[in-house]
Amino acid sequence: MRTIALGAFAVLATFACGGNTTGGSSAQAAPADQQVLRINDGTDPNSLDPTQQTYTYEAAVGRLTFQPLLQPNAGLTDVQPAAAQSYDVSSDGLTYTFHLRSDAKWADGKPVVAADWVYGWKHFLNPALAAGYVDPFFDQTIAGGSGYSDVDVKSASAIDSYLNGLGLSAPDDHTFVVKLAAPAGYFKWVASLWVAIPLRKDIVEQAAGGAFPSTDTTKAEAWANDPKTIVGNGMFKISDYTAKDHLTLVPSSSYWGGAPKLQKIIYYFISDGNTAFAKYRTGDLDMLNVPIANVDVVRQDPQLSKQAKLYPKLSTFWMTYNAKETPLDNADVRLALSKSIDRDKLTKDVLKGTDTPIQSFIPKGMNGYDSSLGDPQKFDPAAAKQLLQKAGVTAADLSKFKLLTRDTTGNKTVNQFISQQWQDNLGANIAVDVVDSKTVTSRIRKGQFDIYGPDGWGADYPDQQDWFDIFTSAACHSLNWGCVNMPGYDALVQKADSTKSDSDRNPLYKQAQKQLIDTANVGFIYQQAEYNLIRPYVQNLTITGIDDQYIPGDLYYHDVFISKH
Amino acid sequence: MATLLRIEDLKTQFFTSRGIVQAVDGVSLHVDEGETIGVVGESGCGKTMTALSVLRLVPDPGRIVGGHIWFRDRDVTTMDPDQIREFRGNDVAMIFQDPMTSLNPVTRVGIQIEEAMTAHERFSPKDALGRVIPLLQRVRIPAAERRKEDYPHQFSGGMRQRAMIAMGLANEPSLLIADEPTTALDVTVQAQIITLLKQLNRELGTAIMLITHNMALVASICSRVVVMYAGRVVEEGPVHQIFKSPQHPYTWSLLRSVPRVDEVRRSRLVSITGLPPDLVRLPPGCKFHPRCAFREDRCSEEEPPLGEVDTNQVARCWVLMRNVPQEAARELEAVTVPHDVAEELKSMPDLEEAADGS
Amino acid sequence: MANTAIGGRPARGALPVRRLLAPSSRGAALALFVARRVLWMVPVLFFVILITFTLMHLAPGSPWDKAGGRQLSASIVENLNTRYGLDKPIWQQFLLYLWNVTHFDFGLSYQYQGRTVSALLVSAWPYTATLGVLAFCVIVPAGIGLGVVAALRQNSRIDYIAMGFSTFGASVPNFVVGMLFIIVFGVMLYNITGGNYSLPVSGFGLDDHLIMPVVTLALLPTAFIARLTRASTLDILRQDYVRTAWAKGLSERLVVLKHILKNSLIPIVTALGPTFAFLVTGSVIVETVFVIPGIGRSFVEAVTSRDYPMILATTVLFSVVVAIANLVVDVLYVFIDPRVRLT
Amino acid sequence: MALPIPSAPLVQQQDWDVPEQVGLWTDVWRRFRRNRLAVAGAVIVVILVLDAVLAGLLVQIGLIQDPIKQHVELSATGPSAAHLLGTDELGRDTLSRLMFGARISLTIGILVQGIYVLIGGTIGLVAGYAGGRVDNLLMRFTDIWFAFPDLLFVLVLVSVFSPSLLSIFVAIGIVNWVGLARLVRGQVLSIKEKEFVESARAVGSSHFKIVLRHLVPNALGPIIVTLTFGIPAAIFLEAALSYIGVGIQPPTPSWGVMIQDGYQAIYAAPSQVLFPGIAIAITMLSFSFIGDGLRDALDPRMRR
Repeated sequence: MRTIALGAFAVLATFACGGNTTGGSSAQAAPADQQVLRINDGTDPNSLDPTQQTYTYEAAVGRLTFQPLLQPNAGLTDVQPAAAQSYDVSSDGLTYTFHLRSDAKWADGKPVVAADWVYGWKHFLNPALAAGYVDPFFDQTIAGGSGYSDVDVKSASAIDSYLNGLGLSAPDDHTFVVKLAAPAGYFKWVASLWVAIPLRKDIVEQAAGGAFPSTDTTKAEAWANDPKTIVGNGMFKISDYTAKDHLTLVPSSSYWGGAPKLQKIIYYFISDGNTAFAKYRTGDLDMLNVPIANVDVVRQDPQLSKQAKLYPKLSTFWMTYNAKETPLDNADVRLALSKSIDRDKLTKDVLKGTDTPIQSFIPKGMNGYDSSLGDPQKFDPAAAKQLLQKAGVTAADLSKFKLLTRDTTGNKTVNQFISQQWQDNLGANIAVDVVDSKTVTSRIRKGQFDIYGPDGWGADYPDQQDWFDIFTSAACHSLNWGCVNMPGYDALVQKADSTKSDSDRNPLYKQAQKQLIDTANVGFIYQQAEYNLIRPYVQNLTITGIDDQYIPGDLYYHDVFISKH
Repeated sequence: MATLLRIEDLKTQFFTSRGIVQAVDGVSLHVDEGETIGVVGESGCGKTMTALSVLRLVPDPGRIVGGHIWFRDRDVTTMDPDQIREFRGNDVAMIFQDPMTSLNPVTRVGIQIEEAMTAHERFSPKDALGRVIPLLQRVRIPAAERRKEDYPHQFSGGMRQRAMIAMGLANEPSLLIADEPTTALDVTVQAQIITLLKQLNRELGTAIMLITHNMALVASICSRVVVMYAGRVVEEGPVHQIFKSPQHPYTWSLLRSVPRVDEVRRSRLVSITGLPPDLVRLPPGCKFHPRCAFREDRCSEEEPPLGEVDTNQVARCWVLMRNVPQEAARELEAVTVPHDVAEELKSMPDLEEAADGS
Repeated sequence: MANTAIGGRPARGALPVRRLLAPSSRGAALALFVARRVLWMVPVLFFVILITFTLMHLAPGSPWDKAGGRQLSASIVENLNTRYGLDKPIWQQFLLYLWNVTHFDFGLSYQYQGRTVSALLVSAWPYTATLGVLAFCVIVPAGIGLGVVAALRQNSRIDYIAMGFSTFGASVPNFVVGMLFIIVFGVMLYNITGGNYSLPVSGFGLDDHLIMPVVTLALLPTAFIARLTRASTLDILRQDYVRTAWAKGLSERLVVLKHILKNSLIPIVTALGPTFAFLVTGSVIVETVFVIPGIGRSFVEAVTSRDYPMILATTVLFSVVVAIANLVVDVLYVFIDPRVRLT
Repeated sequence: MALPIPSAPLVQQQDWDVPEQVGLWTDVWRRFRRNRLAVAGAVIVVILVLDAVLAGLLVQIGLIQDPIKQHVELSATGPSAAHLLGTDELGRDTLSRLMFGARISLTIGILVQGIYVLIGGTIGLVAGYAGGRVDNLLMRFTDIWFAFPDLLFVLVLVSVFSPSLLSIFVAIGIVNWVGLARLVRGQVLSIKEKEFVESARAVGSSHFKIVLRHLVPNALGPIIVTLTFGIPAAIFLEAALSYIGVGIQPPTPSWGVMIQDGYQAIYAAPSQVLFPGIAIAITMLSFSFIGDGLRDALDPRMRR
């Protein structure tokens, strides 16, 4: 089954590691009927309504049909205008005013007005719909948003009063104003998430068969069940969709930035890695994410090796220790475990060189990365044994623990290697415990595990704030599965989040990162990278560290084109 | 009368993991047009296998390895599959011992008879359909038009045997081979079947080769008898001649082992000691010598040929019963089958319409 | 009914009575039997739903736990539970479900928000059904044909080939067989033909897209039916009535079809019933490897993602299909073997 | 001339003289022994069982390598001098994993058939033989189990008990007996009408004896085929359950799990998928030879 970035965690649109572009614009374009890009998206999106999409393979569809206000620039250093021509922030950092493009149109030609944005965001923030990405990005930032979880979803009036209390307004057709509860330097990135999009009230209600109370979620989502009523403000629109088979996108003629060069994008939903690999090799796919087991096959193939490239991602993987299970509450024990994993061997042999070892938290290529901090967790079996002796813990004490593993082949392979490492280097027999995925989630939420992994993170937006809030005590049993006691860490992160200027915030985040590494809250093991095959005739593809694992460059398809071949 | 069937030195063997079973070891016999002959011998003497060889129905792992089977002027052993298919059921038909299992349990009786005819182009499907009921009536099955729709399990044993006979006669074959037709039936039904066969022979002129181990049956229906032992013919001749003066000790013992119900004589039935020989490891010389009370040294060395012992009577024996002194024979006294009894059986009145269908 | 007594004189005393009751009485008995069996489906379905419902709620993990990364906050989970009625007591949910099912409302899928389970299944089933029926049309002739030939030519080369094929068919799982087909008839064929042709490795289409999936789907059942037919035919070959059939001079085709096969059908038909049911409700493996947009995957996906309405709908669907398949088998028994009475 | 009548007993028995009578089981064993294929099958099964039992010993004396020792630098390679049958994705020796895999796969593959016969066989026999209401009730019960959600059941089972071989046994055995039950019932329904059964009933032999002596031998052919096909099916079911963490835990090998893991590297090292397949094929073949040999040996008609 498809593994989402091996660590089976959500890799979300995040930060730059320096975009790079394939081919050049100088190549001659192939005729119009060949301007088709065929990609394997892996799994069907759960819904075609971007506000309900939570995984990147879903967002790969959402981003092309609906365009948020802003989007990350190619270098991922800052945001750039998208649906909004420009935006300005009030001096107290509480009011964001987005100036919408006058020539922005919906796919059916109607102009996009500010009221559509208000309606779209309110649809997204409707508690009855329970969209996955509201919390914490929107309800904790937008004024009047914090009551999101206390709203009685059975009463329409309660929902309406909550939605009307939000700091969203449209002074005129081309200005969309968002008021925040507190200053948040990172809100520009929140506004670039694919979930923050405008919606057409008339289309939603027409699909629902007339106005409907905001508690009736089935009617609220009726428009999303039929590709024909998916009318977005994006570059593309959906021409046809067969569940579990394929989805075809064609250019939206009324897009403000001019119709894209590609005449058709076909997303296939092939969940079997071997089948997708065969489809690429029989010329039916234009790009492919190579499964680990086939990396050597590609490297040894004369043609394929030329088409393959390694794209580092901004995601870090680690082993999570449950502090409730003594002696895992002892930092020395956690350090010993982290120091007895040979990361070079793991990445070179087991992961076939597609990932890079890391001992620190923020991934390389993102603001805040600092490899020098990583020394305490460096691979050093002798030191690891000494740490155990110092902590008065024997290998037998550790042997009662189990390594909780999600049931994917990738996880099982990595964990069996790590379990063997602990056996070889510490003499501890920590058995691999493979468990059905849903059961794993329910166990880690209740803290019923010893060691769990490989766990990992890719930021929702390229700001350190989103990385460090994972390990706060508030997040215990929700993302912070280990609940390691970190004195002073919460205060440090809280202070860093609320200061505006980077020069003040970075040292604070660095101190927090050092604390994480030194006390081995988790055992960092590797930074992920994707080994992708891309046909030589795919020109102008801009690939960044935040793209979806299967679809490199899915942020900037406007200028991509197929050259003569 | 012209000879209908001539079997010349037939050899049929079974190639089993235990070795080669010589089931039929050089058998020669003939059947004339309209004649009724009996082929007798204990079970395992090769009589059934001889019959099956005539229709080339020898089951795996058996095969005909030598000799010829002449039917009028054609040699069955060299027929190709289509000729054999045309030959079976048309020129020569065969009915089997156990009526319980010889009919297809899942097809109606009428259809099983009809298909015997349509298999050979002699009757068009419409004619075939029309002949089914008369055939059933001819074999004395009451309410034929209703019974032909029944399935075999709705027929009694006797009724099924009659249906088999009707099936055999469907194409008016020149020869009907009946392999132990009455063994599985009780005595009263046996008599009906035998009478039926006698009538069919008389009315249709169908030659009958009756294969049985029941000497009384042979006496009552056959004109000539062939006695087989260990896969070969040991004696052959007209029935009354054989019954009056059997020359081969085996034939003699067989006749002595037939109990007579009507005659009260205190005498010991002669049962032949031992069992038929293992056809894989046959004894040297005369195959019967280990069980023969009158053997001489020669018998165990050399196998006697089938020599003329009387007009139209041959036997395969060095000693022959006429050379055995009376007292020796009497010592193994047994009830003889008086000639009159044989006649009496032969002239059994035709049973009128069988009252019920049992 | 064939006309009676053409020319032949009717047996004395027996009236040429048409058998009034027989055919229609059997027809009536049959209709009654089928009706009763359909009624019996109600209790069967009730227990199937009861068992599935209980197990579903006992299984660890909730539908809202995400496979990885950021989990839904407690408030959102609470909202979802209310939205889908999971906040009501279990027994009430069960009764509500029974009520809805009797009105053919199978509820909303948790996985694919806003889409009803029945719409999802109805739109996807034709793909699975096409594959299943085509595979079945391969299995019956190939399986029975191979089995009969292997039995008739026992211990010959053809018998050993059939035995070898059926063992291969069973000992290699179909995802490996499917992928080997893809490698050979997809990738290798593509390279050999210099990129002009290869069997399509994925997707559904009423064309050469069907070849590999149907063959992969049919491989194991064909192997099983072949061996079953061979064993059953071997038993029948030894029966006396087969020798009688040969003795009548029937052609080999007639002997095999009417006398041998008709008697060896019972075990074959018995196995074909459930086989058809499994085929028509889809194979998760074949549909994953060949990317067929059918319902095969829904069975497993529903359980792994704890999509309760989909779990119940797929289980009920299969239960109905297999109950009907077995009913057809029981009816066929009577037509195949007259001695078997309708219970 | 008068022949001396040998009043003494006849010539003493020569070996070529008369075949001796033998009891049923000795005859069955004798005919089974003569069936070359069946004997070959039995020998293979003994070898497999021995391998499964002695695998641990073989590692100690160094004849085969340690099945869980990883050589990650040699991940997913084909047969080589160091590793006769190649290595899996973590570089572990396939030959030794194949031999250790026999322990799980043979136990599951074969013993599960026992459960099928016990549950499925009995229900099928009783339903077929009794007929009427009993048959109807038993068959409706079977219909329920046809649609039994085994995956769900297994998840619940494992959440209560820890994952182990036993949970696999129960999971597989408790559901998949339905096919056999229907098959046996179908056979019994058509055979019980046969004449010899009626005659046995007429003689008044007990139902149990009738079922055992008449119905079972005649229904044996298809049952044996179903059981031999049940072996690989059970092996793969175990692998599917182990994949979702419900069966055996890594690094314990089983043939089905080896094929499943090998599937991921099917392009890199197809041999890793085929070797376990061959092992399963050999097991299945030997059991079908034994099955066929048993059926021929038991067949009343074949007995002389």
